[in-house]
Amino acid sequence: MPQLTMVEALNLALYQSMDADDRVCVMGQDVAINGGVFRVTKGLLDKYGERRVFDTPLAECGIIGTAVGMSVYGVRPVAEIQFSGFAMQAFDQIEQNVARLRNRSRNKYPVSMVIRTPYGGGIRAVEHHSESREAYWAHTPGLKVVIPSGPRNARALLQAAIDDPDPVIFYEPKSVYRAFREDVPDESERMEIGKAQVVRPGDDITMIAYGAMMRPLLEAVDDLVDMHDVNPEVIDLLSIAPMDTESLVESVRKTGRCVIVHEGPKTCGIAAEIIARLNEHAFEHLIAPIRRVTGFDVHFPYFQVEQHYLPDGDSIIEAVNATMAFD
Amino acid sequence: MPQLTMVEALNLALYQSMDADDRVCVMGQDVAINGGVFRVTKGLLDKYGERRVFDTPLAECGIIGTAVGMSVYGVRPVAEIQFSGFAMQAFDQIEQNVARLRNRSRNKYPVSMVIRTPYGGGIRAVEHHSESREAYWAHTPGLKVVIPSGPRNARALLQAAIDDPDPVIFYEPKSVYRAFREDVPDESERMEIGKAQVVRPGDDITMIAYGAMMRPLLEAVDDLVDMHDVNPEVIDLLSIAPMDTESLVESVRKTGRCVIVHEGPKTCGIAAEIIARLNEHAFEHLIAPIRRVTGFDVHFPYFQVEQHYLPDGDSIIEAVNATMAFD
Amino acid sequence: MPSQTIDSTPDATSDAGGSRQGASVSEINLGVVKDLRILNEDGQVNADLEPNIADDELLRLYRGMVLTRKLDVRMLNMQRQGQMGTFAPGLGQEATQIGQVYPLTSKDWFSPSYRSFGAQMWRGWPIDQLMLLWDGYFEGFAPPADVNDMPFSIVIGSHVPVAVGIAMGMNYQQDKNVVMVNFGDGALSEGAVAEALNFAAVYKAPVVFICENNGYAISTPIEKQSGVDHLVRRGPGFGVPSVRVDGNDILAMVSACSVACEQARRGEGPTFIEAVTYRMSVHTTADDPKVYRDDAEQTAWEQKDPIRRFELYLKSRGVLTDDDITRIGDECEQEVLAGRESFRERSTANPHEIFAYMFESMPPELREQQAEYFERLARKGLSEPNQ
Amino acid sequence: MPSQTIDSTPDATSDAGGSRQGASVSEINLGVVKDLRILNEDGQVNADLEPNIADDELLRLYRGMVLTRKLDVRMLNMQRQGQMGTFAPGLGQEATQIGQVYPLTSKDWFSPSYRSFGAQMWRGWPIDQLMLLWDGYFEGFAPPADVNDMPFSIVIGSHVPVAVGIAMGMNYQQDKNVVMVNFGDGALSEGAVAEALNFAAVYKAPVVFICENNGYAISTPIEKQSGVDHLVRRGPGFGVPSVRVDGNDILAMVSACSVACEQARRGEGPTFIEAVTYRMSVHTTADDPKVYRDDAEQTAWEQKDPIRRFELYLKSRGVLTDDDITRIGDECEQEVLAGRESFRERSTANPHEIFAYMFESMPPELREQQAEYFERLARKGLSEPNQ
Ligand SMILES: Cc1ncc(C[n+]2csc(CCOP(=O)(O)OP(=O)(O)O)c2C)c(N)n1
Ligand SMILES: Cc1ncc(C[n+]2csc(CCOP(=O)(O)OP(=O)(O)O)c2C)c(N)n1
Ligand SMILES: [Mg+2]
Ligand SMILES: [Mg+2]
Repeated sequence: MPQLTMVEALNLALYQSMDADDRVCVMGQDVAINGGVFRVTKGLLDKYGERRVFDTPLAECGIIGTAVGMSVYGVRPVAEIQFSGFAMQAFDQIEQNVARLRNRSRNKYPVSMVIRTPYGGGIRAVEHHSESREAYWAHTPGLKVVIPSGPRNARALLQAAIDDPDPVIFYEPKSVYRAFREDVPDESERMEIGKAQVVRPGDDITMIAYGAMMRPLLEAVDDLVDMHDVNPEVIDLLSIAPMDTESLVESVRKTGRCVIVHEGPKTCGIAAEIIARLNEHAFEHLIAPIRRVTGFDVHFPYFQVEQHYLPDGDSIIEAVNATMAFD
Repeated sequence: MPQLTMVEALNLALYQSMDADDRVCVMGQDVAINGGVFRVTKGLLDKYGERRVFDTPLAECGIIGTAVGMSVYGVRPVAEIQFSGFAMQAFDQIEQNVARLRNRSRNKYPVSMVIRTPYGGGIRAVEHHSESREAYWAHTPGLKVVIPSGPRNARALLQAAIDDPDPVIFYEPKSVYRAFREDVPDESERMEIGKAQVVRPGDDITMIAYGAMMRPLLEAVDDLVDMHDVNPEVIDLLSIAPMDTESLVESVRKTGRCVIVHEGPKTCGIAAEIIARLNEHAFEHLIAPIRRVTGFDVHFPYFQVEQHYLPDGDSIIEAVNATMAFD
Repeated sequence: MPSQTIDSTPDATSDAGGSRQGASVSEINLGVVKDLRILNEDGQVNADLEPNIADDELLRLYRGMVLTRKLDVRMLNMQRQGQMGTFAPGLGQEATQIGQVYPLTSKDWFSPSYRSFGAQMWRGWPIDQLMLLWDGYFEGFAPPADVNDMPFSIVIGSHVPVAVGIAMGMNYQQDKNVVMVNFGDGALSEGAVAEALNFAAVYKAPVVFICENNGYAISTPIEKQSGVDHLVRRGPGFGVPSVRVDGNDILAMVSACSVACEQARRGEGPTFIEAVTYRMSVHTTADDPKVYRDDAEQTAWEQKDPIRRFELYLKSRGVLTDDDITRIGDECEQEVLAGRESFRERSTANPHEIFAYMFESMPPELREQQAEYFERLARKGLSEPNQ
Repeated sequence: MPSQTIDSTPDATSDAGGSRQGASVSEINLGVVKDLRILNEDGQVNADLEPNIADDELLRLYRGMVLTRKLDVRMLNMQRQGQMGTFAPGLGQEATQIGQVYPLTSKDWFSPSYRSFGAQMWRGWPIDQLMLLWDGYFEGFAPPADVNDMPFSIVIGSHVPVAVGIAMGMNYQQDKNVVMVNFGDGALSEGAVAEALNFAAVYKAPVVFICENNGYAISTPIEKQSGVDHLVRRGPGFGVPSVRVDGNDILAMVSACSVACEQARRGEGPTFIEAVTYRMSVHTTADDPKVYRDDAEQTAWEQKDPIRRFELYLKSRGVLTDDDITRIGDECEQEVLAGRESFRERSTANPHEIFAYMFESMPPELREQQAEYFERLARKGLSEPNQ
């Protein structure tokens, strides 16, 4: 099996889905001749031509709106927003058309499209290039929101998203793009959207994260096991919406303790929703308050200090120890 | 004291703030000669003229963007978005400029402006006219979010919002606009933004809501007291961001039980954040899982069935009884 | 139209070259756009421009306009009697409405804004359904199975990029169909519409933009809406061939829209049409125009009434008699009343439906919420329909 | 310029009247826009157009352009050596940059996009600060106390409505100042920019829009960006007087921008200027142009170099000698190096600052988060600065 980076794995997913289905097209700023600013769409233009791989004008609302229209006409666009912060320019289209058209046309016009966009910090990017606002989309009825954490699940989830009959916001953790390689089988894979993955079973505490935050979390796990003799259960959420509440509840009913990690702002973030659901479905089993290790309610800082802003192994260990200490 | 509706109270607030400060101007679609589609800005054009009260083109991003620029130049715009659902058209400006400019200019250009907009259901409005997505703004660092529940606090909070040195998203519960009258003192009043109000003290359970949901909640309270012999403590949040965590925690530490009501979608809504904070600060005092009575994760329905979608006295009583029954 | 093309942007090279050699102040010619009227206000036709339309087709157009007005008056009336939700009348815009959809085939697509029930009826939306729509029932939004239309858009301008996308889909599938999309003078101020015009020009999308300039966006007159005297100037700014049309002249509307559709089918891309008309009635039933405009203006426009004007023409052409006018009026009235009957029969709300059609299959978290909601309904004695 | 005005939209009444009487196909003239060049590529001046600028002012302009290039080269160099963050060079756009800010007074405002450090220096931003900015330090964004500039915008187009709002504020306060805002050819596709043009036209806001058409938006050439041959056509579509200028000709830039500023001060409202230039370097240091354009194109544009062209003119005018060129070059180089020195001294990041300036006073929930964050820093041995 070839060892691929996440960028290579996503690129492979696009090749395989475009090969399998002529309706799949790739559109966005600089996705064609340039192959995307992160090279995720590299080579697609040469192989599939301008009809199926095309650059768009610099207008996010136009990109998403026209992608919706194409999907109405039976095309399956994979539209790229160059950085997730610029999805704000298309917020109206996403909320009013992408998320609603199936419903408001009473099922006549489902919107089967994918919005791919790199999110998050950690690559010393300029201002406005490091946001993680997945909670906006999770709070928006009618959308699916998926965030892979590694090359293999990135490939499998992107292919599943492209097949999905409903719109999928696909957040790509850009700090993971080239961070490591992983075995990715040659043949197409699909992962079910809506399912979380227990990546490490354990009894003491449930640790939940997704996307880029899986790496500091797993770092922390090693330390917790080796030096703090904690045996955590680790869950990779993968699908933010719909959320695999069942798996989370099952785990916390077992461990009674939980720490949730994400990069986006704390208030009304994904962790708040997870806490609310655990409170509803695992209340009697909770031994300690659930802790959030998240971005703060401030603007993502300029890059010289971003590493301090981002949740890291140390802050996660701190939270786990505090949670373990509680009784 | 004159008995005013919320529309009249808001109108009074605008008169008083415009009288007090020449920098205050009112802008938006149909706010001038038409006095606003709900008549909140009625008469202002006649009194203050076209310089200070003007209609804008039909472009929300333009309205909010230019309002930011005016505030940079020392004007204090009160910009109206005709219905809160259309703030999505200005999401980029709100997130990228309104919320950030003070910070990204390193305090040189604070954005002192108010975005007034009617939100919520209950008036048999057409599609896209009944959203409550206050959680989007609560999740956005750099914004204040205020939602009055009656004529008197509406007047006092709007004047406070206009005085505020930072941007305030001011959500007006349109179903309350003309629902009832209340004594509103002639002289200007200010309420501190960031403070919740205990509108009814009690010991058994903490009931939290804001805006339009205060009415079904208070209906429910009467029944609960009379027929179910529950003695609830009722908190009107008033300020969604910043949130008066302290008052909420204090109350729940006393009651040990809590029900939260809002109209917006459930997932990643305001109730989820409140639950997360209570879990962090009142965990040991919680006797029962905190219940959410909220809008569902679906699009706001067409008006023939909206009354079923909206939280009502019955559903709130149901939740309170279930919470009281738990142990 | 005299020359069967709509174009405004003169060939680039002509001036571009000039300005690039040596030091100079050369000029770039922005071109001209046509301003088309075929029937004047007294129903007199300009013979050079008169389109060649068969008599029965002319009568079909006439009937469509009359039906539109009958429904308009009836729905306003129903609303005033509390039998209808907030409603946006189209009084005075019948020629604009019917003229824009006339050239469309059943393979073509139509994406209207909310003030379009006339065009929607022409496209095949049943009257009872349009009533359901305005009275707040889900069913109202469902496009009839065989009709390639989008549900009308209430969010100003947001449907326009989507319409361009449908046209891009036609190019993608190499179909020779057309998308017709309409919006108001106010909508033209929305950034989404600007982006849509640019995309259409860049991809030569087979889309026709109809800007129904009815003078107002609620209370805001066109002068406060835009810095141009004629909205038609907007199109050439994006490289979209454009034409200004008297929107109260059905013949002008039909010929301009036909030319635009032919150009689109020939692969020549989009057209922008400013249809100049007037909103003779309220913005919606929640609006009071007296607050922002005087009756004199309205009365002046009554002279330009599109139906009256067309009647004069048809009579002078000997296609229509006063008896026909009465008969057609009655037929249309009956059709509207029949629609109202079936609307009344069909108008039973189903509160259990609010979770329907969110996704192809309902995720667990929604099922859970639905169960809770159904319990709430059950407590109100509303039992679940057997589905 | 020959006539000291920029206008493109001919008076409305002329044609509007025509089209409104009787049945007719009249034409609406979209007008013409000027395409201005004063210095040709060999530095020869068109005497009729030559602006009257004193020699020392000409030298000041020249120095500004040279300083811009020196900083450009140095920062690229620093970035390649890992001493600077991702950076967007402006190589080849020096005349566009300096020409647009030349007419501004200290009371006027400037709202640049990110590729504007040349204009920013001219406006009074210290070199070390611009380096801090690009190297990811907070301080970089703070406009100097006495400089009426907005921090540059990285979100394409989002600053343009804000700039128009500042100009509306000037009207509100009855000040006779001007706002200069720049953006790229790609930015012109953003709906926010379209809405801004419309607002400026409607409110006659004293704002000058500079569209720096450097041929590309990252890899996307202008042909794929827009359906018009010349972006200048966009302005008249919104009723904004417009002119196309050779952006590599400093004299043309200065005169066009001066006229636009005068018009704005006279209360005549906005101007849209397409400055035609070329991005001689990478989009940013993360970009590789070889992927999407060939060197030939780049080499061709070297002939149009704005600095070389201006030097030829100044020499022929006897204002500049070869020695001057060397001396000024050295002076600018020294200035840049001095800036780098102080940048190096100042470049210490303060992680405690990330909670600063969120609100005028920090709400309790943020205080709580800050305390938690400071503890985290403390665990890393980063103690709180005494503030
Ligand atoms: C994005 C958005 N903003 C505001 C509104 C509220 N609104 C409804 S109709 C209307 C005026 C529309 O005017 P125009 O585009 O000229 O169409 P007309 O009503 O005249 O047919 C406004 C502002 C809306 N529906 N959508
Ligand atoms: C709203 C938004 N979308 C996308 C981007 C990513 N991006 C940065 S620069 C750029 C191209 C800009 O081209 P242009 O406007 O011509 O300016 P230039 O870089 O050529 O000076 C893009 C797409 C962005 N910064 N903001
Ligand atoms: Mg209108
Ligand atoms: Mg460019």
